[in-house]
Amino acid sequence: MVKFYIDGKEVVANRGETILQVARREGIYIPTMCYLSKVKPIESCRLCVVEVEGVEGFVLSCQTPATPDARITTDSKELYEHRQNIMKLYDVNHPLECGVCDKSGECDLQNKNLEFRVDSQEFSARDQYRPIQDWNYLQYDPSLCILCEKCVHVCNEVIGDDAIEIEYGGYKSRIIPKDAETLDCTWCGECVAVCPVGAFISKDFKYSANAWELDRIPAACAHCSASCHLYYETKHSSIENPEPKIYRVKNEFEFETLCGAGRFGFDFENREAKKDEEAFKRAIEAFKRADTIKFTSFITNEEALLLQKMKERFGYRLVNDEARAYQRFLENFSQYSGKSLYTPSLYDIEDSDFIILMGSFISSDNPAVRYAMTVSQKRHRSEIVNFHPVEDDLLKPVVTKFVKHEVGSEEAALSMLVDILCDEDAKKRAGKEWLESFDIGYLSAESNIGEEEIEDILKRLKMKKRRGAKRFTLILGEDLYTHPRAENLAKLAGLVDRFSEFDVMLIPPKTNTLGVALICDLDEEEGEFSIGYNQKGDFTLSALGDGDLDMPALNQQEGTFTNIDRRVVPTNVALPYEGYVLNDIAKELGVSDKEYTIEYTKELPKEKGYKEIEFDELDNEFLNDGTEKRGYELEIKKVNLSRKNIEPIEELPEFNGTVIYRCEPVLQFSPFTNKAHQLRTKGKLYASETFLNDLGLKEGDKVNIQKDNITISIEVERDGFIASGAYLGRFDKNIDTESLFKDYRFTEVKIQKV
Amino acid sequence: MGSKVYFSTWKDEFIDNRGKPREEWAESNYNFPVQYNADIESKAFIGWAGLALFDEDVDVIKLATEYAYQYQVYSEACGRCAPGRWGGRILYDLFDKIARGEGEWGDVEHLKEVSSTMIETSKCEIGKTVPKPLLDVLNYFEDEIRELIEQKRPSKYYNDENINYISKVTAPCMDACPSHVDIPAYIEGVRDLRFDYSVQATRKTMPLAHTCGRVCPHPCEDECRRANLDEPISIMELKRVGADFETDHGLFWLHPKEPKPLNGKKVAIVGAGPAGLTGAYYLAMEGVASDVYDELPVLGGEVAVGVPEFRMPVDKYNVDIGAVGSLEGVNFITGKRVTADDMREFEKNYDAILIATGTRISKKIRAKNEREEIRGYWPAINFLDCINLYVKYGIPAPKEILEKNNLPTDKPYVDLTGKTVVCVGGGFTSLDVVRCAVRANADKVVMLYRRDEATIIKNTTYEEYHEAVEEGVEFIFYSAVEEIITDENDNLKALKINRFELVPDPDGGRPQLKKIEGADFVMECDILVPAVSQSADLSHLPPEWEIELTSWGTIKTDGKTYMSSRKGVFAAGDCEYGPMTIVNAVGQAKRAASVMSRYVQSGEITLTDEEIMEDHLRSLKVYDKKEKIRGWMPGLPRQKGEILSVEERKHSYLEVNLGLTQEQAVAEAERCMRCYYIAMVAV
Amino acid sequence: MESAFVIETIIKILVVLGLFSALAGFATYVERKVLAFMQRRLGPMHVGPWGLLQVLADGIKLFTKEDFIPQGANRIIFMIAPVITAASAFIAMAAIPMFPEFTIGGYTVRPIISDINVGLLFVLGVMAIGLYGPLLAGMASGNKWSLLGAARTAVQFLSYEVVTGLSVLAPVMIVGSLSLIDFNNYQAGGISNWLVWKQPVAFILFLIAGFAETNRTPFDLLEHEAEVISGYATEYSGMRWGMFFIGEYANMFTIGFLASLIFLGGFNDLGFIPGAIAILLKVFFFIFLFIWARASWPHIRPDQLMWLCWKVLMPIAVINVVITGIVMMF
Amino acid sequence: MNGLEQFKDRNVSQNYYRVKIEPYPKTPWERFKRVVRRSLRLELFVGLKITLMEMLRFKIHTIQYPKEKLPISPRYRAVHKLLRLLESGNERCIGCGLCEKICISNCIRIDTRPDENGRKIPTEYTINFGRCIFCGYCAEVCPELAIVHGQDYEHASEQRAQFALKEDMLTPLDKLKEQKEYPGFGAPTPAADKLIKKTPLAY
Repeated sequence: MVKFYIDGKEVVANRGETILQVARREGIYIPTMCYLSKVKPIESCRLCVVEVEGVEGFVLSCQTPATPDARITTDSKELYEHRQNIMKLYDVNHPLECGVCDKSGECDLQNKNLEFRVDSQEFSARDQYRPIQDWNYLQYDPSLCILCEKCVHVCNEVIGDDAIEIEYGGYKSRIIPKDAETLDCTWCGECVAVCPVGAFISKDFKYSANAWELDRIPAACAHCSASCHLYYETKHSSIENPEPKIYRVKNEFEFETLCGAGRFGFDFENREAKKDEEAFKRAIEAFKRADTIKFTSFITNEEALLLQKMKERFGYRLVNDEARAYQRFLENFSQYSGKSLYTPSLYDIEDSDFIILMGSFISSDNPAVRYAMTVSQKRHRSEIVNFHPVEDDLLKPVVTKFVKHEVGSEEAALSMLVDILCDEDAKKRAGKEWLESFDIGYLSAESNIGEEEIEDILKRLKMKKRRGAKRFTLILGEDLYTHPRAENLAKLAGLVDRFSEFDVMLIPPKTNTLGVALICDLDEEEGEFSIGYNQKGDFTLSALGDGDLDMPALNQQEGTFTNIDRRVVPTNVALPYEGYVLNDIAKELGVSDKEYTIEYTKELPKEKGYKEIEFDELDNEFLNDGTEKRGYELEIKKVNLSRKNIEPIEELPEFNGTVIYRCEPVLQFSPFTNKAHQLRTKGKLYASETFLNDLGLKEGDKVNIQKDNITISIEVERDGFIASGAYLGRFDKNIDTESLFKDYRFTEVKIQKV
Repeated sequence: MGSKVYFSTWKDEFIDNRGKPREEWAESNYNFPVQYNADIESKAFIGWAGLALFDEDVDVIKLATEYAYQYQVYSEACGRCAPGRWGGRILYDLFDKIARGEGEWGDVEHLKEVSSTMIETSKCEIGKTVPKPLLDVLNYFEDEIRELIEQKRPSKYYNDENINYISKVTAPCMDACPSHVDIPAYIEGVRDLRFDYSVQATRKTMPLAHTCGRVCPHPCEDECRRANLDEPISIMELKRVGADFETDHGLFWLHPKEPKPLNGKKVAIVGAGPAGLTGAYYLAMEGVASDVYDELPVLGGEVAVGVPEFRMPVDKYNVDIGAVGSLEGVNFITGKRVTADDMREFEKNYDAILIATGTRISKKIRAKNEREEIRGYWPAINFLDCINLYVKYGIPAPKEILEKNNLPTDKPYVDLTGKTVVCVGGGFTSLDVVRCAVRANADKVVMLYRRDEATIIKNTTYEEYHEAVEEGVEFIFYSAVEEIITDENDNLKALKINRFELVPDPDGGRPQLKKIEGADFVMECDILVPAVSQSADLSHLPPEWEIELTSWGTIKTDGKTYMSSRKGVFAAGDCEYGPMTIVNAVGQAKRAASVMSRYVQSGEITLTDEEIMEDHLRSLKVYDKKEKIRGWMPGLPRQKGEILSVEERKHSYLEVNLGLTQEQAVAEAERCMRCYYIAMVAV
Repeated sequence: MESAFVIETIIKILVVLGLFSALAGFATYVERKVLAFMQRRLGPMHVGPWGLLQVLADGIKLFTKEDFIPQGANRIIFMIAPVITAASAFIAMAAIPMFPEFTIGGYTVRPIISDINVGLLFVLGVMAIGLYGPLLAGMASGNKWSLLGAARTAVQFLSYEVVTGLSVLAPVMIVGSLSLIDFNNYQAGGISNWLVWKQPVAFILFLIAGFAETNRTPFDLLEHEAEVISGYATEYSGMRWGMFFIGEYANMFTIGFLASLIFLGGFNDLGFIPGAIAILLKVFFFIFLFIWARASWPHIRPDQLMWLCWKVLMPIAVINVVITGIVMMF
Repeated sequence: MNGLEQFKDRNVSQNYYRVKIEPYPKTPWERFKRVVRRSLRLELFVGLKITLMEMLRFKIHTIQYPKEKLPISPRYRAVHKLLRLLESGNERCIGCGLCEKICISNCIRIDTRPDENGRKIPTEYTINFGRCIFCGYCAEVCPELAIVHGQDYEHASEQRAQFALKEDMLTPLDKLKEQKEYPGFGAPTPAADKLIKKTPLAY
């Protein structure tokens, strides 16, 4: 804690906090062009210089930590003049195309020129030809670029793609794809978000609207369980068509990071929906007939509560396989960890010094976790160990140790981790049987995890601890929940959480899996007549617009999600919806007496940690210093520990032949992302180079994937981001991948070239 | 010292000899490169602190234009701050406009305005200092400028292509570093969390990034401008950060650039130590293949076998060696001792030879009864070889040596249990010896040093000396062995030791050591390790080559091209200079490789302008201890990395220095002021 | 003889009816033009050359316009009222000798429909009947503005009837006849014989009263828009309204003829000007005077109107008669 | 006067003078005096004389609209025109949306998209003339001098929608030659070149 003074005001800085950070927190204004709070100070703009008493010259406030009792002046005549001169230099040869520039109206350069009253440019430099670069979803215009480097830093420090860099050349400097002809990255579009001028823009949005025309609707991203905060920006579709349309997505880029699916996959709304009374009547009849409701986790907490209420009233079976698996995993985990929920949040991951990731293809399962890991790697040089059968090259700059294990041997891996991470108490708790079955030689041989690899992890862990590491996180993913031995895995995870320094995080696989798992009482078996909600059933309610009755998509609904941070976050209606909603059905059935679905927000089950807060009272913003004020966090309750011993480790399953994985390609999460016009693509079998070579396939070949008596005909595409294996996604609803992957995310298939 | 100049505004001096005849010119206090090369005289010198003219007939405006242009060229390494990027461009454009004869008075005003903003707000010193000589030109040569503007004609030598403008970018730290590592660049890489850039910047002039991130004596830190403000930057530690990134993520290898394709030329390199490796690396970068010979079974030379594991873990060094070996054309041949015959063969078969054999013979301490045969008399190099080969590579110590020194032979390693070890010396090697002795479980370890504590710290590093003290090494200062006392079996028994005191020289010279009479004492010991210095083993040089040697017994070169008296035979590293630091060896080998790469092509010995300038700047001195620092907040402490606890490190060979944590490294990097300077000579 | 008289009279009636209807229309054209010129305008220009056919267009319009009777109106009276105005205006002309006698094919025509010896009295009397038109129209319209207009009509017409009568009394005393031909003949000796020289006050009074009787500016209070909209004619449209209109203009001609005959020498030859043309000039001068006054003067308030009538004009008229009488006695 | 001060003086014409109002008569005697005064001065006839003289002078001021039309001030703000570039015939409008933003009656809407050369073009441009108050801000703010107020004030039509589209406002390509550079409000004055501050483009 350092006490000092800014403009006479006494302020206190925490350790390592810079002058600018303190000033921002205290609401004192220091102008900047290149400062971005989520990355390291960039120091290219030099606008944030301040005067310090007793120091000759100006001191850069963005990177200088405060010294005790320093007296700092943020504004003076000299400072103003120099800042003004800097702005003049920024204006040298900056094209005067504000008229068409997409950024006009929210452009930092415009704002600062106005602020420093630069209304004319008195010198110029010889100009040069700088063509606009066209990079898939993005465009880069070097002549507009002021080289603040925000994009480069965010790509390197937060995203982890490290896909762009500056081609140094003084006045000729520009942004170029790193080590490549053209940009090939995960298309998070964060460079567009952080660009203070119009140099980086979204090609789709280009020239279609101006900043000031768009209405901002704060919402939560509906694609994955990170439920990132974002704004849908809407405007009428065209002069002829007054219907509002989402033009783009923006985010609070200073504090938060969106992935490409969130940024470019925004128009997944159900456009066709009308109040079709006939269909509604049929739906009510179907509900009267049905004994099962099948649904996915692409619903809000309130809808989940409605489904639960229907179940309580009519005894429906609620079937949601993925949430059910997660629910059971969480329950078993709780019984051994003693906590009703996992504790770490994405912020904790960012602060972790040692992270072990297991059972998740994180770059497509949950990019937010990947970004958090990148931040921890870059900021704390954390050790990141990834256990997975599929090598993900995207994680290469992030992961410090990759442990490739055999498909299906997660139990072995987790057991070995328990062995090295936990103390003797844990082993005692695990029980004699388990301990007896723990034969490291056998496990190592079968899982292909070398003992020396485990030792190396231990060595790294010790090294980290010597260097004063404090936070350790074990992140577990969907592979484990769907694993045939999920129950045991959950218990082992519980042990790790309880008996080691490691905190365990269980990534919810889908948008609101955590919410559904907490709110709904899920069933295993389907009945005779089922109603599917965003899922095929005998009668289908669908937000995709292909069912028997239309439902609103998540950008047409208000409500809350329970996200990966265990936070209940609100989302709002971006686009109007004409048709019926679930609450209408519930009202018709006599289950609901509320007019709006959001009236249920305060009725979410308190025993699960929800709070009795009205929807309209939920915050949805970030404070000046980056504090997230969105909704509220679920309360973690104490759970009675189970006294049962953990079952012995079973013989590890063997997967021979061709094994494929179930995950989505980058930028896809579900049929909803695939519905968005920018992301729309055909489902393919994505395979690594080695996989293709092994099977003698080429990109573009058609293959038949066979399992039991199911055959899927599909095209093959090479995915350069994975170094081994192949995967199939579920985002293309025309391809029935469901039947291939009954439980586990890996499956043995036969692949034949057609 | 000093040179006659026509005009100078360098630093604080102002000499204006305009209108005076050449004989009456005043002398400057600074050592300007008046003579650019043996046969070329320079006309003018312009740099960060002003300009100096050596001739009346200099086109100052064109000089300034070129200087501004050179800033453009060098800022291509950057362009990362708004004032520098655009300001520099405008400086050049406007000066050029005036020099072309198209200028207006308004341009002069703009130049002044842009200069002042650059001086105050640029990111690095390069942007802050470039406007200084330009402003001098504007102020002192106003008449010339007015003439050009009014007469609308180009300046005198505007289109004269015979005048060359040769420039060089440097920094105080780069200047101090024998291998001229681009220190601000790799620190910037750390600061930007772009560790790949960091290690690439290091490898531009220093392939051994891991090694020199750990065991460099860092002369750069003594000339760090930050020291004028508070404490110097921890330059060495920061080098390691980038290098560690490479290994952590398995990004092998991050070379500074794509090596050129092999051009068919091949060079023999004798010795695979730092100098040999460096030579091979930069030759391969230039497309010259090389065979690297070493007598040891392992690569790395003295650093591999001499520097102990706890200071320089061998797996890290192997990464550096791997980086060299990864280049096409580099071929290692280990376990081959090169003889004079081989050398003769080499001359026939290769296009050039680089001798980098180092100094591997421990010198004697010049005590009475000092003989190699004494059981317990164990020269430092051999002592360290025995310990480290086992610790690092698992190669057991030769039984006969263990036996000679009365050590148990049943163990493959050196076990000093129950022994008293005395080391004579006071440099890095002696510290390594005593600390290794501690780890080899010696009962008592004593270091005898002729001078005082301050000198030992100056010769080594503060950290290392204190770590040794913490580990229990006993230091006896102002002492020397007078006589070695042995028993009947020629076993070492005890040492007779003299004590000295420092007597100030009445003439004001260096204080003299004077023996204190009667203060001698005898100390019992089992093993005596002389570690005072080493000399080169040059037995493999064919006598008929008549290679000139220095009085120190090393190969004589001109210190610039590193060619020995025999054409095509180059020498670099300790065998050229005498026992010195790794970074010195690297610097020499880098230069030698550069000269050789041209020599094998053209048969001529040349230096690049860059290299000539490097030498000139070194003699001019870049670092100015008295300079005041503007624009930086003082009082930010130098970051110190964690080290292993004494208990933990005393009994293991684990690396002692854990390095900076990421937060510390970044905080440290942020203290760097990026003191780049540009200097330019007109010839 | 009898039948010839009947035919002649019918022809005369038709000629008068037709001619004066047309003249009334033409007068509107002239009025619009003169007003326009005086106000630096052009007036109607679009229908026909210089807008000459505007009258026709207006006529067609009036004839073809919907005949509209308001719901609350007294239908019969409402329908009859305009007829009274028009009819009384034309009937009044029956006793006015328009021109000197002339001969067509040996047949001497006297351009008067009926030379009755109380011609002047007849004319004044019939014109007074014209009062019923607006009065009844206003009362029958079932509209308060109309009613107000009607009330004003009654007040104004009745009041100024007195002035008219008294002002004419003095000339009558001098001439000693009520026949307008006698008046004409009395002044046959040239301009110096014109009665206007003997009775200038009576002439002025007659003229003022004439403005009032014909509802012209500055006494156009009956239909004063700012106060009572269109007064009695508010609810009228089409030809019914047209009949009021024609009546008004016919009255203007009647007054013009009366004034010419009584005071300005009638249709006696005027120097080289034949009598017929002379009287026409005189009549047209009066028509022009009506228009001229409208272009120049503002109208007055109802109270000023009554004040003028009863407190100024009538006393003067009485005094004039008395003085005339006294002069004649001696 | 210099600067904006000159506009603060609203006394545009110097030819105004105060009319002297005589005191209103209060007593009957005064009233009588006034009648006499007025009568003697034959005020009624003065009026008649004025009208008569006007008629005789016959100085007609009527403009026979629509056959004759008065010249309109270039500052007149009638129906908008979208202009084209004189040489190429390309549309001047770049779709910057400033007119849309500044419009106080919120009646302008633009649809834009990039064209095949990557330039921003307005695909559709409408002004709702039912709402437009012809304030001229749009023309004032247009950086490209693309939208100006034309001289065409006779914009009657049968349907509101008929005069709101881009085609109606945009100079037709075949009429390009007739497009005047200074046709209305929002266009620069002919002397604008002298007022414009030059950018210091040395190169």
